[in-house]
Amino acid sequence: MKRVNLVRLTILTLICVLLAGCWDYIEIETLEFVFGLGVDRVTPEYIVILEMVKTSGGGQHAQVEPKVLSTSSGSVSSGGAALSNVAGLRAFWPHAYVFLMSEQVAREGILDAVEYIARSRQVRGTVWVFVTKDCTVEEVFKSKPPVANSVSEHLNAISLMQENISGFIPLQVWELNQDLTKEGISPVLPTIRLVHERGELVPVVEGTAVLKGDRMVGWLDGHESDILCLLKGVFERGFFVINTEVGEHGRFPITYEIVGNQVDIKPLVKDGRPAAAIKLTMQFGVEEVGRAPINFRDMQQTDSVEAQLATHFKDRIRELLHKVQVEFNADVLGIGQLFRRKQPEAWRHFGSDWDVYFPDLPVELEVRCQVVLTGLSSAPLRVRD
Amino acid sequence: MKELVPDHQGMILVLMFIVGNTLVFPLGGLAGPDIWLAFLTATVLALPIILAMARVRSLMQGSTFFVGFERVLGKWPSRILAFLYGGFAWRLACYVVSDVSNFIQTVALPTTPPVVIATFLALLMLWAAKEGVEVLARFAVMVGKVVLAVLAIIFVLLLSQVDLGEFQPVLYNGFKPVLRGAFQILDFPFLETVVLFWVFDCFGRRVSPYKVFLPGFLAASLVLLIMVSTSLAVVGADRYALYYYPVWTAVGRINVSTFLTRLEAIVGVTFAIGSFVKMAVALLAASRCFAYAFGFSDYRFVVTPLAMGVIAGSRWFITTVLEVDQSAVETHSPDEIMFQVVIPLVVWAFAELKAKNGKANGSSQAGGGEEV
Amino acid sequence: MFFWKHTKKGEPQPRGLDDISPSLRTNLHWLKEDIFVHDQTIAYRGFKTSDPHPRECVLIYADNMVKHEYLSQFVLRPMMRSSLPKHLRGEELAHYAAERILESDGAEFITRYSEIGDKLMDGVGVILIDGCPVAVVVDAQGWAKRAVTEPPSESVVRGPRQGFSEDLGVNISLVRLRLSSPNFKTRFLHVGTQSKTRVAILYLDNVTSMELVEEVERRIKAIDIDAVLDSGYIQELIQDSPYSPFPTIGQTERPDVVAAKVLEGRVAVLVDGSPFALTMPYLLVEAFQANEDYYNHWITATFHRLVRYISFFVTTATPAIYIALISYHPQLIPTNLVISISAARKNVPFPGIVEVIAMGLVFEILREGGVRLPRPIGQAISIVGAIVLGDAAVSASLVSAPMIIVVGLTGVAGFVVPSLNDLAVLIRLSLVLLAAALGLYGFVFGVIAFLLLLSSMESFGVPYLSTMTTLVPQDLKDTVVRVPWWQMVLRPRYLASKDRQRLQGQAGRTDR
Amino acid sequence: MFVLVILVYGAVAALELWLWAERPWKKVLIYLLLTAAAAALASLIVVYGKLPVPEPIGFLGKLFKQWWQGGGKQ
Repeated sequence: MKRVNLVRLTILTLICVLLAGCWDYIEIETLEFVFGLGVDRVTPEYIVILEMVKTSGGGQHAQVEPKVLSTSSGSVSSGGAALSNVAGLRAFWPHAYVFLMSEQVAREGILDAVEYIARSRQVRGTVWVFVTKDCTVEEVFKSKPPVANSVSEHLNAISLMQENISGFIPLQVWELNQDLTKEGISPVLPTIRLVHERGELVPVVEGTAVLKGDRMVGWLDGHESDILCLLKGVFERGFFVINTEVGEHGRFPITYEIVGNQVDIKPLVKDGRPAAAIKLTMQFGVEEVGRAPINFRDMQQTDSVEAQLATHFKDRIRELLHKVQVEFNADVLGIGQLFRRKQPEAWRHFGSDWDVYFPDLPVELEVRCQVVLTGLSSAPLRVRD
Repeated sequence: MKELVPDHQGMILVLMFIVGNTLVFPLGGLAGPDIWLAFLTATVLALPIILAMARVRSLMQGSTFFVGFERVLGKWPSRILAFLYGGFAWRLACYVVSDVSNFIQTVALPTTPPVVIATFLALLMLWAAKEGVEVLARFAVMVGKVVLAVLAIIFVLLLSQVDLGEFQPVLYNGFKPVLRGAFQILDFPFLETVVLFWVFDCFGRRVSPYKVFLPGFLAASLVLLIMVSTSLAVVGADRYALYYYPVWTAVGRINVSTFLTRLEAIVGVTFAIGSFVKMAVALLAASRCFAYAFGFSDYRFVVTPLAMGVIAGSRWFITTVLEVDQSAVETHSPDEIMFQVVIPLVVWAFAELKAKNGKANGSSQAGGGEEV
Repeated sequence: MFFWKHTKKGEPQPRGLDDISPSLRTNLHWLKEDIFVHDQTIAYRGFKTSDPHPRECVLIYADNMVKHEYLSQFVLRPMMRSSLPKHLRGEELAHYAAERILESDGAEFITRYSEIGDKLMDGVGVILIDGCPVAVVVDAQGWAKRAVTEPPSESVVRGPRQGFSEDLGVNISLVRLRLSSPNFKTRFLHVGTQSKTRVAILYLDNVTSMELVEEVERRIKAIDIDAVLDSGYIQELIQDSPYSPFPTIGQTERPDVVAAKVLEGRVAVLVDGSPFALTMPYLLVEAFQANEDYYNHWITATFHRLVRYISFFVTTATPAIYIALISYHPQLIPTNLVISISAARKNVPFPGIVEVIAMGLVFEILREGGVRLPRPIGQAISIVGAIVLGDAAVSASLVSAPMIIVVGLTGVAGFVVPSLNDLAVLIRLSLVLLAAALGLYGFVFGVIAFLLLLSSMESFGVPYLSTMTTLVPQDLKDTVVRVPWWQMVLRPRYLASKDRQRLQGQAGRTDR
Repeated sequence: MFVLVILVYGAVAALELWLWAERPWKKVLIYLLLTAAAAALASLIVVYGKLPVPEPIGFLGKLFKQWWQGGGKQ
């Protein structure tokens, strides 16, 4: 028996030696790592833009230099292959950070552009997806982020920081996949703008593109996106500067920071029609009061601030709801999805006509705000007269 | 030669056999969000057959498998049955090998011919089958600990991505899809356990078959339920059945502070190792059955030709990943029902009858069971 | 036993084939002309007992194997000063001499030439008395011995510093010192047709299973070889799975380790002339256990064990995983790392697999070069190898810097589990080749193969992976973890010891 | 390719038979038969690519499927 084992091991090793170096063997240095991928146009021909990195040096002196290449082609993947030819190295997708689409692509329907990313073995599901606003993908990739080596890394860093900088909701391909597939929810994509910063164009992520089906129907700006974040229960630590009335001293701009928010959306059936109840509880920290003579040890003042905050957010939520319900008719909060989950019987009834019901879906709104932190001091700086 | 497997090792062997190559497939995809119900249903439905198998083995206690089997069914019926099950087990080995080779081709090595991978696997399982069930059980325990640990880690890491809402609404389309999903799961992998029936040579005690089959099966069912539900809750109920390998896809999303990412390979590796246990067991069963059908008690000499046949067979039954999906998820072929449900129950009935007769005759002709 | 017979073909033999003749002259003739022909180290010291009835005697011994003062003081002097009574005949002479005259502490009687041959090489004096067909053997061993020193291959920080030397008697005494129980038994065997090496089997009568002892004895007895110069011979001749590179018999230079193994119900084999004791059965877990584990705090010991397991994995798997990742799955490497590896490899002319094998070979050459050299030169070699070669190779773009890290890590981790270090090289190489063929999946196939090999192995009837393939808590107590001593109530189950109780209850532990 | 497959199978069989300690003719016969079957299958697959899989009790399957799907649609 044992001799047979040895023979078998030898055969195994022999076969592997004979087969070594075949088929899928690649050398890592012959790969061109694609960091970012973008589609500027889908019809009549795809315009595919890749941001690749050129590595050089080696050892302690490794250097990374972004290169942006673009081509027009019949599809995203063939564009990528064509660009391998231009680059002289094999385009290697799995390290891509971001996927960008221009507004035009988004308006015409993102499916054509996204399909490859969703299917591909190569591109990972964790790629961030963006829509560019007022600029093309190529311009974004060619802009100069101040710190990061490449635009893609810059965008990746921003997306990871989302909960600290607010103003957008980052989205990865797999989430987009799900949102596109599910009933009763409209996907939203973060948008990229270019801003001037000391003579250089710098990409920033701010605002949201609202999709219905796979077509874009409108924009939300940064502030609206903040509110959307709150409603979607995405945790973020946004700063809000709100003119607050302090007793009889008049109104002062006070800066609040959200330190916690819980949202509870309940689908309801009222008088045979769908409705929704949104209950939002937020905790705030007071960051900066400026000249406002406010003392948070004074319960009355605190209560008044909390009430004003609640009203403020209620108004802004109403505005947002109006925009998405009436202007876009896009269920960005996934209320339909919630209906399907919590009230399957009702959904069986309304589901097919959700588009009809959604624009004038009555929403009960309850907002509770609490001030829980005021920095290290309860009262403002006092200046001696 | 008697090959005796300790109970706990046998249990792990059963567990690994069921979990091993099932892990990555969209099991019970037809049930949609009610997958957990489908799993529970399938477990309940499979239990009688598992119990029947254990019962038959328990009745045969004291003799090696084929001797006991012959005593129950008679010489020629048991040989014919062994031949048929040999074919069934061999086909199962082919299926598992092509599952693995197609998986590897799809996720990692697109241009490597799957037959090369099949050859590697065939060589390894040939060796494993020749070593026998004792060694395989030890191997299964070694590997099982690793596989279960990996699954536990993956489970914990996936928890943050789980959306429990994916399981709602419960029974939106009624109980029919649940039943369909349950039948999928029964067919693959639960009732494939019948192959294991032919593998154990003998057991230590009369209760051993129960101690091996029952906890092994229940643990496997639990592990699969957890893994499958988790991956469904991560990738989404609507998309779950559309992926070839939902667990793989789900694990690709793990991202713990940008450090613990890109863990899919772990799933792939676990899958390959786990599947190996299954294919080796299937080959072992096939060899034992064929050797017995030809009238030999030592099975080792038929292992090599059968393993070489598996290399070819893996390209015969299933050639591309599309068919893997079909076979794993959709087909309810009648021969599977025959082999997995009907025959085991019939054998059980015969065994019970024989046991009763044996008891009745036992007083008059002591130990005359051999002749009857 | 009968080796002299072969050399003595055709010689006329006046008496029984092998029996010592009463005639001193005949005896000397056969000894000088046949058994020890041309052997000039054998000394024949003829003398006579004193009057009134002087008898011719000869003291035979092997030069330098005996203590000469001892022989002259306690053997020759009393013999020459005393007289043998006249009425004594034949065997009585020898008995009288042993009982009344000789002052040495051991005296044996032998009646065969071949025994003289065997005994003399053990360093004894043999006295032949004229007219007596029995030879008296007196103990006078006195060859050069090495002192009991700390074993170089297994040094410890905490623990006894005694190591075995080359002398069997001393070695057994070192073990016996630690197990002063009458149950501690020693069986002696002689192995080797030429070398006649003494081999001792050590076990505890009331613990070790007798089948095991019998099996060991049977296997050693079955050995038919000309000489045994080290326990390594025995090890290779009696071990299970001889084609597998994994050891199935343990070896140690430390008496405390032998004592511990014997206490667990194992059998130890000591071989004369070798400072390495063999212990059997030997399981894979033992490679990861060190004697210090049992002397240190159990938590630290457990941690060190964990480190050993990890190191073994690192040393065998790292290059294979590295090759698999850079050549097949760059998508699995974190982005920053993949960029820097790619940059580092930009100007390297060789593919990764060549790099790994070449650097692995260089490392092995440096190691092999250093092992047998005197320590200062060995250090110089490692410095040249590590710093000069490594650094220069990277600067010259012959190899990439990550590769140096991989090879260095592999090498260092290998030293953590010394007993498996040699075979780790083999495992590493085969895994690297497989990884180069099929990436991570090739690596996995290799791992499966090695696990199968391990699963199929046995050592003296005990499965090689015993404690690793069990789910019984009792058997897991001394595997990856080392539970505190007060918890190790029972001896390992797989050894089927007679008496499994090792600790009486929880005695000895003051529990609050 | 066809020839190569046959050769490889033959070579493996020869090697294995050479390793056997004893060769009872019955075992050798069955061994060779099974190897021949495997080689035939392999070479057929090599030659034809996609080989139909026989379904001895396929009609039962069709029956079952009809029944099952009929049930499912209601």
